[in-house]
Amino acid sequence: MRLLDLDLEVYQGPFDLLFTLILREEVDIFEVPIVEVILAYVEGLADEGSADWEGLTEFLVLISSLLELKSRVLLPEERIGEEDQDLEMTREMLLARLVAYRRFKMAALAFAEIREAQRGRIVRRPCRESRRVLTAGADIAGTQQPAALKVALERLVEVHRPPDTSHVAVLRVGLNRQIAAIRRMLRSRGTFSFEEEFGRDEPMVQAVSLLALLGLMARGDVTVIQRDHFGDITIAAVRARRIA
Amino acid sequence: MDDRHRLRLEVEALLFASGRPLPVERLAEAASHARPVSTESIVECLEVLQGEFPVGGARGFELACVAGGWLFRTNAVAESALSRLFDVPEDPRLSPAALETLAIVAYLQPVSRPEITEIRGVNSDSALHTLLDREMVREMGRRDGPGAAVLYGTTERFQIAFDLPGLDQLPPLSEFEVGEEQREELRRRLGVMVQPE
Amino acid sequence: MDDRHRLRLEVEALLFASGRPLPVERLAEAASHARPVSTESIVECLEVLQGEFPVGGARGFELACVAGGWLFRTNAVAESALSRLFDVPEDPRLSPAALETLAIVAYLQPVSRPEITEIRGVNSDSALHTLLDREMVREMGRRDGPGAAVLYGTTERFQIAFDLPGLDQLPPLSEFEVGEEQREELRRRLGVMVQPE
Repeated sequence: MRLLDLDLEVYQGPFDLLFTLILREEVDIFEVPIVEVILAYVEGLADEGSADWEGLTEFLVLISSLLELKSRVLLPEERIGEEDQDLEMTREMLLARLVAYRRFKMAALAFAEIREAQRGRIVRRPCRESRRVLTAGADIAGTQQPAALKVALERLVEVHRPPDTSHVAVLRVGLNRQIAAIRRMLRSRGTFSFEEEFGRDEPMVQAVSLLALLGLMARGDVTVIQRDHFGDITIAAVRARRIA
Repeated sequence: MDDRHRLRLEVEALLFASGRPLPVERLAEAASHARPVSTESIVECLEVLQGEFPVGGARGFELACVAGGWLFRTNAVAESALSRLFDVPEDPRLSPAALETLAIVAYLQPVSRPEITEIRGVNSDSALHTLLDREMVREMGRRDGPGAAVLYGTTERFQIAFDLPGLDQLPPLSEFEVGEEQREELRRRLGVMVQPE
Repeated sequence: MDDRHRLRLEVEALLFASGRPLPVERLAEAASHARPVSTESIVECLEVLQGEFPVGGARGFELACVAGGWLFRTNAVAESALSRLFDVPEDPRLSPAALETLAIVAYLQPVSRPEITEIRGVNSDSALHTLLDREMVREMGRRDGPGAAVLYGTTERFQIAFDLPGLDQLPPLSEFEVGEEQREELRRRLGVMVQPE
């Protein structure tokens, strides 16, 4: 796998990054180093210091579509016709989002050009402030609904009642952490079952563990066996590989 | 375009954009972006422009020398048309922001600008400005103590527009009767810091 | 001064003083202080003025049609001189993130914050904040229904800054569409099934 310079600062988001990787760098989806994309993104988030939940959601959607595409290749070949259709859908969805984003990126570049050409043109400020001419008191009598005031204030009271979050547990999970955990287990045991290790964890922990696993597979650090669809996955370290 | 035409163009643009009297030196300084421009050549430009846009002439604006500088201003003849442009008739509608702000002032008065901002969670200066401008809200003095925030309340014009015989006739809020005590409770619920008294 | 000259003078003064694009109807309305002025006679005046101050002409300012109205603005040729007059740049450049967000708002308005995020794949709060701050984008009300997302659209200032006579004059979005060839290439590279091996 060739090393890509993933300076996320340069890109305006995951679609921008992916578009560039695929088209300009001419990388097949198979070669996109997903772990590195995720790590760069997570590091970027850590630098920002605040959680960007909306962006994170979009990023997860993108990464999961990527992973679905990749995993079809990486997991044992037992495909049937129906799955080919799913794959086609995932591919079309990803393509549609890339194309939709790209359109606005190009429009933004055109906007930048127009703006640059307009820079020298100055519109002066108005010569004087506008003056509001009030309507005669008799003409405004009863033009407004008192109930509108009540509704406006009640909405503010509503907004200011903080939601009850006591039932929400704080979940601490990170990609790096799960990668390290998987590596630790492989070092100590050589092989383990996904179900036994992560089966009782929160769904989010399971998801991140799976991301970590797929990332390690993409690197060729682990190998997996899955006997049945949706069945347990057995994970084993690839030993002969670490040459460099 | 030759240099002289270009300089004339620039002086015209500078005078147009500035909106304030520009001394000859300032014009020369700004025009010296490629090579030094003398005040004499600026004066020459101004003379040409003065011939074209003389004070009290036949154009919509005129070049005048005021406060030690040069300035384009509108021709006094156009005053009637201009006052029709700048006198804006009152728009009977209230924006959602203005309505929210007005509701806060109506139910919680006297209330300060920071309190309104705190309750709405966004800066409310422009909404408050509109309401003051439309005489729906007025200043009611200042809170005691350091900082001395201006306090706002509603006007008679507000009561006329909303057809309210008195402030105690505001529609009751579902959970609150709007008495003095409830008003305090409401302020507390809305997150307004209660001032130590 | 005959009526026609006087009208021309007034239109010139109105355009000069306004600082905002004036629609023909607004000009007619302001000029109708003594007797009714038709939009036709305004258009006639504008044509004369346009001949005198054409866009990109030899004068310091030009008459342009933007944001559905008419407006005097400085000639782009005078930029160097103007930037020496104003120490602070009037309009700092917009970041790529802000431009992307602006493009989405311009073409899809009214559009909500989550919709923008969905297209860009990243949170756009800070870009949107910049655009609101610079008055390129404004709130346009809320979507109906639960959640009631705030909707955003572009402003008059946006149209002035981007030299648009109206929103229907935006370059067609189809111009920026990914080409058929690129699309095929993308499809091929996304197509894991066709592994060369």
